[in-house]
Amino acid sequence: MRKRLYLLLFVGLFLVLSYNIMQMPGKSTVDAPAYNDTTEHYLNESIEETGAINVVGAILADYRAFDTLGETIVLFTSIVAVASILKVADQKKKEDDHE
Amino acid sequence: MVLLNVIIIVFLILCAIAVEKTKDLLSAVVILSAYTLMMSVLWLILHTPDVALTEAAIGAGVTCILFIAVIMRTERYER
Amino acid sequence: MITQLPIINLLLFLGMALIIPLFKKRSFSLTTNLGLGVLFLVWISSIVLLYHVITEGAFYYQLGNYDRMLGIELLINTFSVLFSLFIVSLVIIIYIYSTGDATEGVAEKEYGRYYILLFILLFAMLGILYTNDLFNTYVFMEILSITTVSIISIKRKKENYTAAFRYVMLNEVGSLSYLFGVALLYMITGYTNIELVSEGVQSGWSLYPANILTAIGFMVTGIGIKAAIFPFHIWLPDAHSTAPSSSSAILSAVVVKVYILIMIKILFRVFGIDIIQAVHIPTVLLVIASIGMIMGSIFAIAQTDVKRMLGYSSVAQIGYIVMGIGMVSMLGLQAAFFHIFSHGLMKAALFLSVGAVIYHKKIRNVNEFDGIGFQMPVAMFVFSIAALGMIGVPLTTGFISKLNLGLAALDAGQVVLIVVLIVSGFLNALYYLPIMISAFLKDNKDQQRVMRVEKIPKTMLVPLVVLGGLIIAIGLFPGELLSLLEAAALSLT
Amino acid sequence: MSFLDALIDHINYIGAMALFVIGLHTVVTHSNLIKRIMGINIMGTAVFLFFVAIGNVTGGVPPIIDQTNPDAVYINPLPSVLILTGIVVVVSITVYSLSLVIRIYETHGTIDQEEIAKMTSEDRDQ
Amino acid sequence: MNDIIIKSITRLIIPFIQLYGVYIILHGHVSPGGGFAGGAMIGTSLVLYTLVFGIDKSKQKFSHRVSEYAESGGILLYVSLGLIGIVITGSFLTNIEAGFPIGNPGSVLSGGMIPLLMVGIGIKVASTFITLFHTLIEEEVV
Repeated sequence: MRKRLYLLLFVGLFLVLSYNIMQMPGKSTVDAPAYNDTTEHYLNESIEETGAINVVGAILADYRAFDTLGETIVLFTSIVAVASILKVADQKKKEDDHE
Repeated sequence: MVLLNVIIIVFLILCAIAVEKTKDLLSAVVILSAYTLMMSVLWLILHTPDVALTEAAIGAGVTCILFIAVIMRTERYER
Repeated sequence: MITQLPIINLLLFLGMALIIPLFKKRSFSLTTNLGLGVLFLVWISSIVLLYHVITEGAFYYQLGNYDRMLGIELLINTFSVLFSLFIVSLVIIIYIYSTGDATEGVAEKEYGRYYILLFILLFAMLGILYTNDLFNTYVFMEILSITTVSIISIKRKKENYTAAFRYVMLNEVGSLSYLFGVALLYMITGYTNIELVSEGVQSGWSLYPANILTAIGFMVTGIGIKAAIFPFHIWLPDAHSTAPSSSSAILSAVVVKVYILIMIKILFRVFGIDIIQAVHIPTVLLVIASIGMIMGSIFAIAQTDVKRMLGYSSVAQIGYIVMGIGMVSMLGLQAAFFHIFSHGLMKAALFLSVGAVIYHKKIRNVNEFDGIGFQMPVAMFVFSIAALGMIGVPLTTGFISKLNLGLAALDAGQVVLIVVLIVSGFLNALYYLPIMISAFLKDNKDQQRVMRVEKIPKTMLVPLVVLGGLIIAIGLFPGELLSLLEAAALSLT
Repeated sequence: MSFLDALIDHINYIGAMALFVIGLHTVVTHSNLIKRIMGINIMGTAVFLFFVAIGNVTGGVPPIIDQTNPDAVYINPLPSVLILTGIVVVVSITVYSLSLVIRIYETHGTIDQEEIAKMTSEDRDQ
Repeated sequence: MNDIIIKSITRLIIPFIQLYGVYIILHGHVSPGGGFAGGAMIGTSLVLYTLVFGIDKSKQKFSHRVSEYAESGGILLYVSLGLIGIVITGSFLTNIEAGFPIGNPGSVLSGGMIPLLMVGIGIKVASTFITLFHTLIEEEVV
């Protein structure tokens, strides 16, 4: 019963969202609102400003390099976090072995 | 191209539902891997090779290995 | 040079987190002292920044010297600097306390990792406040969520794992919802910079209302989950009550507030007052806040574990802040800001004093607090001050924030909210007063009624006294802080 | 424009939305912890698909500048960058939750949310 | 796994996977790919090594200390490259303005600090994934 209710809820959510989506900018062309002067600038100037012909690489490591720094820190944090849960201290391991 | 796009989307939705319905977690991981690979194919069709490459390596490769490693250490079947 | 300070602050925290592993072999006090030094440096530079911003006005910091439409930009205004100063000062106090009592449940081998996570947590919080970019906020939010969860699970108890798991799942749902909102806004504006997005939203409101409506829904829900606003609060009591005491203080006093600050930023700087009023967000927020204030207190009354009780009390107090936001007036915003300050101080004092009791006496059950005021007078005295603040007794910060909220409600013409405020104050009294009464008035069979200062490390006592003093001092002289907060509220629009 | 045309135009967006809702359903209703993490992964890829669909341009080419062909129409590069960051973040969260699952299995003997809830309520009653 | 075929094929194939990973990392600014994809490839090649030859042998090759240095080293490389920008132009993470050579667009030696940052990311990602895999399949003793 509860599962049916959840299913109904999520189907309803999907229908509402789809109805909203139908009113959004449609087929992707160069006229779409997201394709604006920023994009043009990236595509036209990146070779002069960064010297990289792959614009994705240029944005990743130059224009928005701070995001990438944050993302390497996410990786670093995940290592520390996983180690803080899973690594076993020396003494405890020995005690476990004795038992 | 549009037809292929639609087919892949339908396939993705079916895969996602299959992941949800499968009781065997190992099969679910394999389906998830197929789902991710299909997603990277879709991204290739949508002209984003950078993302497709990364998703194929990280999403389909590393994530699934980690999932399998954990399922091997815990339970295989969902109750 | 002063304009470099924001990035230097961030890098100091990051660098501190990165060099802790190098000190593994040395004695641990070296690491903690170095960390304290870094915290004080950042504190001083935050004060310098605040002075600079007040005298010379806000400024932007463009990373990589790129224009705001191309790169990432930090915005240093009164809002971001004031709250970063608040975060750093509160964390310094909690940090000093934690050098005496990080031990509560954290294994000795894990100290290094605990402090790494703490400094990355600070890095993420400062980054969130400084940044002027929606996607950058998302990245920092993910760093923040992964660090907060791991300083809960680092205690390695059974219940910590399940609490952390529930927290991480809901957190991730929240983050992805927020990211979806960013995608929807990017779709119609083509920018991720907050100011450019805001311009795009204002001009796109007539063209693509569906996008903006859906984006508001996703973003407010996503951050609402992370900030534990009422219907999404289910993770909070477990998570905050199982964490080590100093972590609970940080989580409850600071981290939740950061999410609320993101919410304020998004509602007021991205969408603007006109749009959020057009889609009735203020009404929704007011209703949710009122229900949360009442229900959080009712849940808190039913608890016997004192830290769980404090967790539920946080849910109720977040309701106060959301109520201030929901009034969408300068007064309401100012009152919400003031309550962020006062709740931060009071909750930190409560969690730390309870932590001292747990450290010294190993009791967590409310019913065992009989006569404890005579064995631990300092801790229970600070607890009482903070609890009175929560109830809203005059001379404390809690009274001033309630007064401000009431005045803002009168100004907005919502008399019902004043009734809610008063009822919620009574409910707060219902669960805080019994603890104080049993601590100071009831007899304990085993112990005599002789008052003597408890034997806990000085590094734990001094922060408690400082917090208690601050609660009363700001309660007596709120004028300076209020004018600063008004400037912060003005800098948002 | 007929309904079908509009549907075809928005097919990627709708697919992303459907996947998001399916992932959310998995996270909310399932009690198996590993299944919930899979739900998070599905939600993540759904959001990324949405970003990719925004950046796509029909008939465009990947944004690797070809200086010999100045007339080429390139797709929008910014969404790709945002996703690259997002993918790694989701993987980190996945790994952390998986390590939590290992510990939960060791301490509770099960990875089923409902059984864990039953156990903790029994603990509290005692 | 003691199958001789798997072992010899793995020995044969791993250098090529790693070479391809390095290629992807170094060509991040001229072709699709970059630090994430290449780093993940190198990481997966090490995971393959672990799966075939066992965790003990894998740890000998890629010990805990090496991975620790690699993890911090990746971020430190990134931050120190950014600090050059602060010193020279007064802005964090500046590329061409900070005096990095722009090179000849389209060749490997171009893009100023972009390849260097990609190398940092690649080291970080590869070491992260192999460390996480090791930690997940076996509890490590500190």
